[in-house]
Amino acid sequence: MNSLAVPAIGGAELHVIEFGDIVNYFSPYTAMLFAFAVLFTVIAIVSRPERQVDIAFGGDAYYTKDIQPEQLKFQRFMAIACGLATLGAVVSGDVFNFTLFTSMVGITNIGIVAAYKNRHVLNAAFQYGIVAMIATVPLFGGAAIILATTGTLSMWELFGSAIAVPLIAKAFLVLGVMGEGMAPFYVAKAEITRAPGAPYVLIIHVSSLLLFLRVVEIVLSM
Amino acid sequence: MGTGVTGAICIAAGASAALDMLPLWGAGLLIVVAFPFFVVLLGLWWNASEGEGDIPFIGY
Amino acid sequence: MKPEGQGSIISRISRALSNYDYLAGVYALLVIIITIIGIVSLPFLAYEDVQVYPKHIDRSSPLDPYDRGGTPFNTTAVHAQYPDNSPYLGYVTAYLTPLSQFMADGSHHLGTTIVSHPGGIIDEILYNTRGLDTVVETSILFVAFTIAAYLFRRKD
Amino acid sequence: MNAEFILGLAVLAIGVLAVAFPRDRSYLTRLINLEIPAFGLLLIMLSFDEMLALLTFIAVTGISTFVLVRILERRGPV
Amino acid sequence: MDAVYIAGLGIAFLSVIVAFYAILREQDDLHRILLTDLAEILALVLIALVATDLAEALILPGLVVGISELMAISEVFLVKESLSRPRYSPLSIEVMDSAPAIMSLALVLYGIVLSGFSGGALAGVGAIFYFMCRGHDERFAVIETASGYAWALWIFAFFIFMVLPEYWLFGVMTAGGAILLKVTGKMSLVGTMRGGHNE
Amino acid sequence: MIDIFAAIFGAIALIGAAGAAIERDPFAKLIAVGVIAGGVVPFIADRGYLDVAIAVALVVPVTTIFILLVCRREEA
Amino acid sequence: MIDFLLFAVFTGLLLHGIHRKAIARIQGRPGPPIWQEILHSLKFSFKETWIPATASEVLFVAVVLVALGIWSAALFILLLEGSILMLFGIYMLHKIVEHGLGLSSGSPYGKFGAIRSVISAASEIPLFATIGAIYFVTGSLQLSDIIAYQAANGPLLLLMPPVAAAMYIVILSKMHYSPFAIIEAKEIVSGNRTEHFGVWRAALDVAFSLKTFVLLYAFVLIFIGGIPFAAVLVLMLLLLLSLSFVCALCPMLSPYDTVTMQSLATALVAVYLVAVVVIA
Repeated sequence: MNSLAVPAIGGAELHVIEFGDIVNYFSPYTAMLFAFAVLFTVIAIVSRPERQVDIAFGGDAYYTKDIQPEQLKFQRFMAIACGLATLGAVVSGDVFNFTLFTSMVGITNIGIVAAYKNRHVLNAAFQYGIVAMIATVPLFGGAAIILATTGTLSMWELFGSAIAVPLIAKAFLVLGVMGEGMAPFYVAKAEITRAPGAPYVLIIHVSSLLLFLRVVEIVLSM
Repeated sequence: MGTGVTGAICIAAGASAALDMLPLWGAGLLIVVAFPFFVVLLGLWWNASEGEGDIPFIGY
Repeated sequence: MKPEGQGSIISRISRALSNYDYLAGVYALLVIIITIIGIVSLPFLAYEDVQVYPKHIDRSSPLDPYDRGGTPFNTTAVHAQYPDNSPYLGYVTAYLTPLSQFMADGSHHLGTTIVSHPGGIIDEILYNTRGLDTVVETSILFVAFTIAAYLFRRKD
Repeated sequence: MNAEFILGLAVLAIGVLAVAFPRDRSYLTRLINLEIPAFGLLLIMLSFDEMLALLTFIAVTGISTFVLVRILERRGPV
Repeated sequence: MDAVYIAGLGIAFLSVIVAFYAILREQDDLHRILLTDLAEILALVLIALVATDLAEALILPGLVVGISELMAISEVFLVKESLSRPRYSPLSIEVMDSAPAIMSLALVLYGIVLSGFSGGALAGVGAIFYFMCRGHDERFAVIETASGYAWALWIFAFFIFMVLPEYWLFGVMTAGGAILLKVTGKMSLVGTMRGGHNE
Repeated sequence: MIDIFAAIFGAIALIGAAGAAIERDPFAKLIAVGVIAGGVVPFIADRGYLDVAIAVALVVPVTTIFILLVCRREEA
Repeated sequence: MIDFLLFAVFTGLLLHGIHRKAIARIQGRPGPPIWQEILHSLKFSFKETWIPATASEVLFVAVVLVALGIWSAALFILLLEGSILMLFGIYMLHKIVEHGLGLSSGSPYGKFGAIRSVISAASEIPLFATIGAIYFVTGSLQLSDIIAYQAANGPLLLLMPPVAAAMYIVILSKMHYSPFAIIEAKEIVSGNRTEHFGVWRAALDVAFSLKTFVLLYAFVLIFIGGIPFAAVLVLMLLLLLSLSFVCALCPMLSPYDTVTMQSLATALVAVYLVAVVVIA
């Protein structure tokens, strides 16, 4: 049976889940990322959102922002979907499947922030969504170039030393994940962070960081 | 109660790793899970009486 | 806050980066730079001839553009990545529903698609060996639709 | 390299230029110009016999045009 | 094959540069949405160039991702700009009264014959067209429920492949039927969303 | 396809594309898009994909009608 | 193992104390005694403790536990000479802790801290340039392999100083009072830790002392290599003192300027890498 190339930088594989040609696997590294994603998804499910305190100007008065139950339900649903997509992405052993999960993370992220009515936040969400959409070009493009130049999408094959993946494909893949998860371009994310609903806002950051960590492993291994 | 249990787990994991009864990574994993609870529960065990939750600090 | 175009080069870059209206522009610039590198490296790229799921079209078959060989209700030869993982590989590709059988008998030019037709390898890939892709894909559609419907129906 | 492929690349290139730099920069012009690269992609898919993808692409183009039209009629011209 | 791929990739890269340069220069939000649609097409070109059966299977998810994001982002745009209803009364041109029924019927029937995702999308176009021209009562909840069940059925069919491969025929038929229903349902909901608010 | 026909239909598609790109009037643009479709459909049919040709023939007019909805706005 | 963990906690707290003392002396103040931070942590753990009324309770507590967990895990990775990729994964997950601390309480100051921590996420970028460079040169990311490589070829600090400098900036951005420490600047009270008091604060002090210990220890192991443990401790102390000098002498940068500085650092490392590749 085929398996992970031996000097894998994420460590030896621990467990394999087969879905036909798409083979998901756990290595110590991805298991760590997986555990982290599970942890924060559970937190998003069980915890109530915080109530942000705002100071009323000109006095000692303050008020708290509460989230409406309907919005809460929607955001929780999106947070769970985002958590599941992250789980799928970190253990995926197939490049295209990884990119699909990545774009699912992108779209759930838009969903979480789009629920706010604050115009400022919505504006940031929109710009963020535009970047997430154009990021599909480098994302899918990277996967497609990998497939065309190597003939395979399975990470087990690609991580082996026999196959050389072109640099441009790797760069595209990283760029795509950066766009979907916003990894270093945190400008829009900083605006998003202002919105209430800490557990849900937090899962946006969790997912993008984990995706970035995973893509770094993939790109270094290939 | 919880303090004792988690503390015991930490010490037992450390000791069994030292005696080769448990692989090092296994002991590490146990400690990673138990140690945070131990620290927090230890503090909660010996801290002063609990008060009601108050609103956050909103400025001087 | 200093007006635009003043201050040290670092604080000017910082100001440009801190405005999220420029976000798409900054990202587009990055993509352009990487793509130019891609064009430069174009001569070093080569198409790999050994592909998984290559395309072979049997022009003499009555199912012409869609036939990829194999016997209906039996296996076909498919170059999958891990054939061991799909013991029934090919069963999905090679079937004909009654409707598509009828159409194939009657005409040379009424082809196929996923289900009602003999399909060829695509449904094999979509439903069997790469089924997880399809699950993710429809989940994405589901999520997107939830977002659109929620925003649309929300009472302001 | 067959005729469909070359034609597809040509139409795609014309279309991309037309969408990126339309002659008058109105929403409607861009929206209609978007049809041109779509036909280019259609021809490229055709040259590789990617029929199922082609069929779905045509349908999805119809739907995405509708989604864009929906915005346009609320946003107004220009 | 090599020459074809390199030539195609070259043109695709050049197109990417042109399209992204336009995005770089563009300040208006709605123009940006239109340009992202162009970007989706270029992503599909890159996949299509692989030219295997697998590439064909990969284009379908790529398409779905594109239309999904477009749908979500357009709704965000409308909310952001507070554009909740059309600015002018619906158009009345002659074909809008005569064409819908027959064309929608043709599209939906053809979609059912094809079944599967392509069939769903095709039937969806027909349904959108019909709802758009004829107006609609609010059937949001009903269609949504139906397509929800179809989704569940579809996932169930998928697991037949995973767990009980010997019943593949049953699985294929269920999957094809359910996805047809689901996609048609979802897409026709887009059609009903054209009107004002759901009251 | 016979080469001469391929050349003719190819030219039709190209003329349509160029026309749609250059033309300013939305209605003229839509007609040019229709011309592209006229050039492309023979290629589809030639390869034996009659089912696809049917779908294209059905969807392209629908798309055009969608766009017409906004065109009228410009006129008014 | 648990003994080493406790040793690391107290050493880390001691290092924090030394850091404060050194800064104070450089700035001409007497400063607190060096065991001040240990006493601090103990004091906090005896204090009255509750969860703010507006907080998201589960998240509020869970983040503290996560902070402790990830840094103990990081320590064990160093101890077992595991993969530095995992170590740096943990470093990035620390970002989530920072966001969570600030956001979970509902306090406006915490929120500002969290927003700034989101902005300063660019501090991760030099790190990945570093990892890429190390992988490129040594061919492995296992700490044991890197140490073996250094035993054969001399310390990486001398082989590729720009990479070490990038890592130094990364550590600097996580120190208290550093020019990059925008998330707990004084104008936003204590930043994201404003509402974590009492036992929570004590636990966070423990976690952050582990963090300081791990980062300094990792720097010594990665760039200098396998030397006796006592020498490692001495080098860590020297490294800390150099960091204290920087922290004492540099003013705090404005939030977005830190991002630009860190991005520039990454670009320099990338240019250096390309140059190395071209020459090699």
